[in-house]
Amino acid sequence: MEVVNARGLSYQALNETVRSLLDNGHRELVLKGVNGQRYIGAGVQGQGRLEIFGVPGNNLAALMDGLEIEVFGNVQDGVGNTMNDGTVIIHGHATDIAGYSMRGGRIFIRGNVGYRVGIHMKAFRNKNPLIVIGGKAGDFFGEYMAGGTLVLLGLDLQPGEAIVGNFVATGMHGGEIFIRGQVDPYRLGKEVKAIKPTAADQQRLQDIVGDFARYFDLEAEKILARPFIKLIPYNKRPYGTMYAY
Amino acid sequence: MPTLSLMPPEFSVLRDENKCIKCLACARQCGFDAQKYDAEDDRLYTIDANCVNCQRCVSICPVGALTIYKNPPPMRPNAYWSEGHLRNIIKQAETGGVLLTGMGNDQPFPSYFDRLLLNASQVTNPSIDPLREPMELRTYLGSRTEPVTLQEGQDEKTRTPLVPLETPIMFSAMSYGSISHEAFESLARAAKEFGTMFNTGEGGLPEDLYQYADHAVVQVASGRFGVHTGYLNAGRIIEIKIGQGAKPGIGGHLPGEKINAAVSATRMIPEGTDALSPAPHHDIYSIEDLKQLVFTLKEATRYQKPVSVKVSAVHNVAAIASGIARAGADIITVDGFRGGTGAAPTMIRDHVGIPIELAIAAVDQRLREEGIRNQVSLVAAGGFRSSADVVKAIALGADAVYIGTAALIALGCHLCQKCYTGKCSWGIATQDPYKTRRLNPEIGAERLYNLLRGWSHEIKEMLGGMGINSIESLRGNRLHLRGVGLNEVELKLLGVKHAGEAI
Amino acid sequence: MLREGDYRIPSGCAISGFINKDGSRIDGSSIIQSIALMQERSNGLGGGFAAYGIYPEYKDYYALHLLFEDKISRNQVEELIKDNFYIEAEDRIPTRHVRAISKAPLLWRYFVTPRVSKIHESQETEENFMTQLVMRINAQVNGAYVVSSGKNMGAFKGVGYPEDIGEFFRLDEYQAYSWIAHGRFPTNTPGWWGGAHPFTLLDWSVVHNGEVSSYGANRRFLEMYDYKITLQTDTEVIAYAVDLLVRRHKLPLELAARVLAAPFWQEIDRLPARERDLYTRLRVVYGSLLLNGPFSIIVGFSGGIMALNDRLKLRPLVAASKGNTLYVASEEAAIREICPEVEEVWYPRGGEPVIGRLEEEAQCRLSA
Amino acid sequence: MKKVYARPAYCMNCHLCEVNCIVAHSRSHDVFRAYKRENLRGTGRVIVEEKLPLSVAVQCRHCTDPACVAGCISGAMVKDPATGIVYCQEDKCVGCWTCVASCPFGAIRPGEKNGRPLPLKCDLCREEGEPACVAGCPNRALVFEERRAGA
Amino acid sequence: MNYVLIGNSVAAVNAVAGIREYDREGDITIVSAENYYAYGRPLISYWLEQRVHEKDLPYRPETFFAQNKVRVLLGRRAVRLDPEARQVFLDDGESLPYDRLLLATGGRPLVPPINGLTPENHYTFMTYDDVRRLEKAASPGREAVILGAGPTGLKAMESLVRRGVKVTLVELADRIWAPALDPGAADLVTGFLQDRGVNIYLNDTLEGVRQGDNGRLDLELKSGRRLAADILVVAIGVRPNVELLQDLPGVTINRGVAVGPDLSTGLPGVYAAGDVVAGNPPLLPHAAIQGKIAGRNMAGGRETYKPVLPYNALGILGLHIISIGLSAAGEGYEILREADPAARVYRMLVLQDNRLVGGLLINRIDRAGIYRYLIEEGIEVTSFKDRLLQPDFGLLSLPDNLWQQQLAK
Repeated sequence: MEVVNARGLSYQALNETVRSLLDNGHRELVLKGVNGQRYIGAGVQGQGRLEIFGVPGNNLAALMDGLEIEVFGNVQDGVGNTMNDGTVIIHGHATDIAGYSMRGGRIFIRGNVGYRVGIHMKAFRNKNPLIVIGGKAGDFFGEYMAGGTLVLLGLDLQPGEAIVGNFVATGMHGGEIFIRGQVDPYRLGKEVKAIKPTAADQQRLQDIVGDFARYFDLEAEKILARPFIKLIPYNKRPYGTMYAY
Repeated sequence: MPTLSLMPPEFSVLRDENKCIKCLACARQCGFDAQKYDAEDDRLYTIDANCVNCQRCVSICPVGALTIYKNPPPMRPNAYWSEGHLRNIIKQAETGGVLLTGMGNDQPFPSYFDRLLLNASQVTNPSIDPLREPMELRTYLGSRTEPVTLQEGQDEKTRTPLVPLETPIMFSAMSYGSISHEAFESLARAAKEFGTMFNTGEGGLPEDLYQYADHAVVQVASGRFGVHTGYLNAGRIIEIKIGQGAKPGIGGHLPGEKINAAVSATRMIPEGTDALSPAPHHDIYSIEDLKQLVFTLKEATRYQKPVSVKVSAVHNVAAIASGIARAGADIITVDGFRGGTGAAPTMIRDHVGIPIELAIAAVDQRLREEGIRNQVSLVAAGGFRSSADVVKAIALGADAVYIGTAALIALGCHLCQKCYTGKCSWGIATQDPYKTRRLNPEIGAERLYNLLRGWSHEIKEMLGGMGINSIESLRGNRLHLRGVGLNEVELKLLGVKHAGEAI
Repeated sequence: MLREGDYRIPSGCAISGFINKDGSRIDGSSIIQSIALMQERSNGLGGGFAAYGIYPEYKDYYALHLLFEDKISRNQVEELIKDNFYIEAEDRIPTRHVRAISKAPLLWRYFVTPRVSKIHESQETEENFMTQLVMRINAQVNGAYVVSSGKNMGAFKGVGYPEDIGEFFRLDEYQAYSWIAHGRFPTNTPGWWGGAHPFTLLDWSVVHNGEVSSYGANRRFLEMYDYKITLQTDTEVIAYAVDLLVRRHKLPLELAARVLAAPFWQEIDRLPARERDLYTRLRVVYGSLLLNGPFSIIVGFSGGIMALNDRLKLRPLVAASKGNTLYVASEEAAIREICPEVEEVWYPRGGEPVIGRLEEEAQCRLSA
Repeated sequence: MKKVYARPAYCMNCHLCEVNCIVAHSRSHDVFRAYKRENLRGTGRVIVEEKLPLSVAVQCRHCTDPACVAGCISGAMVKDPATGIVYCQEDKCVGCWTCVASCPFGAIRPGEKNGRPLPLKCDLCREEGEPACVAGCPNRALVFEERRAGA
Repeated sequence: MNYVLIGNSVAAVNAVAGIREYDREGDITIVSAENYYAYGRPLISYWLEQRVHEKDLPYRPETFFAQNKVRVLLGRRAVRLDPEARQVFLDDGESLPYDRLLLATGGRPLVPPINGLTPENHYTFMTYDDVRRLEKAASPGREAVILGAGPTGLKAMESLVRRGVKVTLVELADRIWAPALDPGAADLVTGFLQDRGVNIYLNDTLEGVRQGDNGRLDLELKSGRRLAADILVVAIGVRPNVELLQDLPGVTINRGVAVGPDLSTGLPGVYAAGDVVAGNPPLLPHAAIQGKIAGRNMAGGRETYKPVLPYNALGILGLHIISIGLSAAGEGYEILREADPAARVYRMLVLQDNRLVGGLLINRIDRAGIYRYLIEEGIEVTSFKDRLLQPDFGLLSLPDNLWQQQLAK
C-alpha cells in the first residue's frame, strides 16, 4: 500500500503520481490530504484501489475504466462522468451530475446527491451502470436515461421532505430507476411511468442494497423493509412522433 | 394522416419510352419508392409524389431515359408566400410535427465568400508557379508554445503535441449512424491517404476503422456516445462538440431505426433505442465547466491529444472563442450557419447562426487583439464549396477548414435534403444494407482524394498567384482580399478593403 | 514629385552594406560610391543609410533621429521627449545644400536616456519602453517621424537618389564600422522622407529589396505583440520581426533568419530528429513571420550586419570579403566599386544568412 | 488466369452488368439496337442473383477442368488452352444443354440466337480486353483480376 | 514415352489433351476402328434430322491431332495385346510398341438374340455409319419401330419423327426411360410424345421378326401385338468392347474392364477410360472426364477419378429433360416436386437424409447444375430446403460459406 500526501499538490502532479504508481504495479494507493484536486482516476484503465481522504475535486473517476475508489468525505460535481467501469464508494454527499453518461461500473453514495444525477446513463452489452444513493436527489434525476440502474433510498429524510426533486427522468428511454417510497406523480417526466417492482427486481434490489449496506455498515433488511417503486420509460423512442417527415 | 393530402408532388419524373430498355435499374435503385415496375404488364411507372429529386435513377439509367422536373408551383407564384412556406404549412397541417430537413441552410442569405476577391502578383513581385516550385500547404494544428527555445521536444508536460495536415482541408464531423459505414470509411481512408483528418462526429469510431484513428478527430458530444478511453487514446485529436452550424443551440436525435447492431456497438448503446444528444453538455453550463472537460480529457489521455472545441458561429462567437482559448483548448472549430446536418428542425437550420466568413474574421481578430491567436488553431467549417472559399477563409484568419457537404457531394450526395428519412438512395445517409453497399469505400475514398487533390492544387495556384509559396503566409493575410458590394460595416467586420482600394 | 505608375519600371531597389569586423571606422563616402553605382535600380524617390559606431561620445545614449514636417509636431515631440527622457544633447542634423534635394523636412537629433521612473511606470523593459515611445511618436504625432532610435548608430534617409541623400547628410563626415545603404524604386508607397529605407527600431536597421506577399500575415502577427505598424512597408515589418525574434524571444540571429526565410518542409523532414523538432517548432510557431515572396535584405545592428535572401532567392544578393571587411550588395559591381581587389566573392543561397560580426576584441573596444 | 470476381459487399443490384453484357454480345454493340431491334433483353451471360439486401453477379468461373466442356456432346464448348477462357463455338452447339446440367454454378443458361441454340455464358468478352460487365460496373462490385487459387 | 490409344472417341481425344498437359513430346498413336476422326456420338441423331452437317460432326477440329502431334490410324482395329512385350497388334498385322496404352474402345449396341433378327433387317443407333445406313431408309411416311425407350431410343425416335417417319416405341419397362424418369415425369413425356403422334407400347418387347409383304417387317411382340414396320431400330443398351483384354491375366472383366482409382487396368502401363470401363455409365461427360484423367496419369499425373454420378440432358422434340443421379427414385426418399402440366414443366428433387441424391427437371432447367453440384458434393440442404424449388433458386440460396467459396473459384 502506497501513501501519497496530496496536500498542496496540483492536480496535474497528483494525477501523474497516481498514474505512474499504478503503471508501476502498485495496486493500492491511499491519497491523504486531498482537497479539490480534480480528475483523480480520470481515464485510468485497469485494476487498482484508491482510498481518498478529504474532498476530491470535480470529475473524480471521469472516464474511469476499472479502478475502485473509496472516498472518505464528500465529493464534488461530476463524479463518475462518462465512467466505463469500476466502483466508487463515497462516504458522504455528492453534488451535481454524478454519473453523467455513465456506461458501466457502480457508484455508491452514502449521503445525498445534487441535481441531474444519473442523467444520460446508458447500458451496453454486459455493461449496466449502477448508482445507489443513500439519501435524496435533486431535480432531473435520471434525465435522458438510456440504460442502467438508479437506486434512490431516501434514508434519513426529515418528515415531509421529498426524496427527489422535479422533472424526474424526463426524456428517459431506457434503464430503470428504483425509488424507495413514493414520488408525487407531478414530479415525473411525461416519458416515464411508475410500476411495482417484480419479484426479479426485488431480488436484484436485495443484492444491490446488500452491497450498499455492507459498504456503509448498515442493515439491508431495514432498508428493504420499505417498498420501492420502479420507473421505466414508456418506450425507447420518446421523440419518435415529434417530427413531420 | 388525412385521407386527402394537399401536398402536390414537388417533382415529376419523365421517362423517355423511346430510350427505356426496361432494365429496371431505376426501380431497383430508387430509395423513395418513386420508381415502380409492374411485372405483370411489364410496365415501369413513377409515383411523382414520392420523388425527392435525389437523381439516383437518372444517374444509374444506362440509356439516359430519365429526367426529373421541378413541378410548377402549386399555387399562384407569390414572392412573399413562397412555395416553401406553403409546403411547410401543408406538411405541418397534416402531421402536427416539427419540420425536419437535412443538409445545410438553403435560404438566399448573402454569401460573403462570393463578395470577396483574391489578389494576384503583377511585376512588383512575382507569382510563383506551383507546377515548378515547392508550394507548401502543410498546416499544423494545436497550441503553439512561444517563444521557441532551443530545448528539444515539448516544453511543458501539459502541452499537447501538434498535428500536421498536408492540406488545410479536413472532413467535417459526420457520425457513424448518421452516415453509413461505407461513407464513414471513405472519409477515413481518404483522410489517411491524403494526410489530413476526418472527424468521427459524435457516434464513436467503428472497431474496424481504428486503423485510421491516427487521422481521426474523435468527438465527445453531449450524448457521449462511444466515448471511452480507448477511443480517446486512439484518435489524434479530441473534439468537444458544443454546437453545430446547422442547428446551433439544439441537440440531436438519431432515430432508433438507424441504430442497428453495428451502430449500436460503436455508439455503445442498445440497438433500436433513440440516440439522444442533449442540446448542452449537462456537465458544461459555464466556461469554467468547459475547461473542466478539456482537462478531464487531457488528463485521461495524459496530455497526448490536442483538444478542440467546436462551436456554432453565433452572435457572440468572438468572445466565446476567446473563452475557449483560455479554457485550455488547443483548437477552436467554428461552424457557420451554412453547415450541413443529417437532420435539423428546418426553422433552426434556416434562421439561427451567422455566416462563417464573419465568424472567422471576428474570432481571428479578437484572438489577435488579445495576443492569444498563436495559442490556438482556428478551424472553420460550414458551407465550403470550393478551393476559393477555403483560400478566402484562411486569408480571413482560419488555419484550416472542414468540408462536410462538399465531401458528401463528392461521394454522390445530390442535396435532396432527405437524410433524416434514412432512405438515402446514394448509400450515404442510411443504414439500410440494401443501400449502404452502393457506396464502395474504395471508390468513395478515391473520389474524396481526388477532390482534395484538385482543391489543393487550386489553392497552390491561387497562392502562387499571390506570390506566396506557403499557406502560413496566407493565414490572416486579409490584404489579399478585397470586398465587392459590401458596406462599410461588413468591410470592417471582415477586416478587408473594398475592391479598387490600394494597400 | 514623381509617383508610382508615372512610367515603366525598369528595375527594383538596390542595397549595399559592409562591416569592418576589426571595428575600424571609415567615413560614408565609400558606401555612397557603392550605392550610387546601382543608380539604375532606383528612381530617385528614396535613398538612405544606416551607420554604426558614429556617436562614440554618446554611445550610452539613445540617438533619436527625427524628422518633422512642421514646428508644431516638433514641439509636441519635444514635450514627449522631455517628459520621458533626460536629454544629454540635441541639435539639428547637419546637412548641406544639394540641388537635387528639396522640400526636406526639419531634421533633428537628440541623445537621450529614459527616466527610470517612467520605465517603472510603464512596467516594461527599457527596450520595450523605448520601442513603445518610438511607435507612439510615429503613430500619434502627426508630421513627426522617428528615423532611428538606437545607440551609437543613426539612420539618414530621404527622397532622392541615395548619393544625393548621402551628400545632403554630409555622410563623409561620419565615421562608422558598418554602413548599409539603400536606393529606392517605390511603386507602392509615395516618395516620402519617412518612407525611405532603412527602417529602424532601436539598434535594428533594415534595407530591403523586393515586395513580400505575406505582408498582411506578417503584419497582423506582429500586431499581436504590440508593434504599431504605421508605414505599410515590408521593411517596417521585417525590422519588427527581427526585433521580436531576436531581442524579445531571444532567438539567435541565425535562427531568426530561418524564420524569415524558413526552410521548406521537405528539407525539414529530412533533418535529424533534434533539428527537425527545432525547425518544425520554429515554423509552426512563427509561420506567420515567414517573409513570403521576393526579398533581399541587409539588417544592421550593433556589432554586425546580416544579409538574407528569400528562400527561393528571387532577388539578387552578392557577398564578398577582403581582410576584415565583409561586403554585401545587390550587385557585385557595387562592391568592386569600393573594393576592386576583393579576396572572395560568393552568392549566398536563398534563405542562407550572411552574417558579419565585430570581432570580440573590437566589440570590447567599442563598448568600452 | 484473370477472371471476373464478384464482390458482393459492393453489389448494389443495379443489374447493369447484365445490360453491358447484352450490349457487348449484341450484333450492333449499341444498347438501343440490342434491346429494341435485336430483342436481347434477358440474355445476359451474367446473372445477378438477389437475396436482398444481398445481390451478386454470378458468371462462369472458367474452371480448370470445366464440366461443361467435358459434357459437351458436340465439342462446341471448349477451354482455350492459351487464355483459359471457356467459351462456346456457337455454330457447333446443338442445344442439348448438358452444359446447363454440368455447371456447378448455374452459370450457363439455355438461350437462342437466330433460331439456333446458344448457351448464355460468360466468355470474358474474349476480344474486348476488360469484360464489359467489369468495365461498366458502377461500383466496382466486379473486378477482373488474377487471384491465387484458394486465396 | 510412347502412347498408344485404342479407340478414337471422346475418351481418347480427352486423353490426348490430358497427356499433353504433362508430356508435350511423347509419341501418341490413336488406333481408330472407325474411318472417321472423333465425333460426338450423340450428334448422329442431329445429323439424321439434318440439324448438323457432316462438317460439324468432328468432336475436335482435324488440326487438333496435328497440333498435338498425334498419329491417327483410321479404320484399323487392335486385335491382340501382348502386355509382356508391351505391344499391341493391329488387324493388318502391324504391331505397335507402347509404354502406355489406353483402352478406350467404348461399347457397342446390345442386340439380343431374337427370332428372325438379322444385321440386315434392323438398325442400331450408335455410330455415324449406323445413321448413314438408317438415313437411306428413313423417308417421310414410312413407319419405324424402335425397341427401347431409353435415351438412345428417344433420340432415334426424335430424329425419325423429324424426318417424317411414323414411330412406335416398344419398351419392356412400365414407363419410358425408367432409370431416369419417375412415373410422373414418364407420364408427362409419354403424353407429350403421344400428342406428337408417337405410339408407345410399354411392358412389351420384341419376340420375332419376319420379312413381310412389300419388304416391310412383321414384328411380333411379347404381348402378342403385331406391328408392321419399314424400319426396326434396336436401342436397348450398350456392351463394353473388352475383347482386347479378354483372358489376359491380371485383368478383371466385369462386363467392362475393372480399373483402379487411377484408371489403370492392372496390366503394366495399360489404362482404360470411357464406356469400356466397368461400372461407368455409358455417358459422354463421364468418358471425357475419365479420358482426361487417364491421359494425365499415363503421362505422369497422379490423379484419382472420383466417380461422377450419371446425369443426362436430353432434348426431344423441344422438350428438355435433365436428369441427375437417382432421378427416378421414389419410395424411401424425400421428394420435392413441382409440376405445371400445362407448361409441361416438371421439377423433382430426391433427398435422402437431407441431402440431394437426385433431380429431374423438365422444361425449366435453369440452374440445373447447382443441383448436380449439391448432389455430387453431398451437401446438407436442411437450411435451404424450402428454397430449392423456388423460381429464384440460385447460389445465393446456399449457405454463405458455400456461395462465397463457389464464387471465389
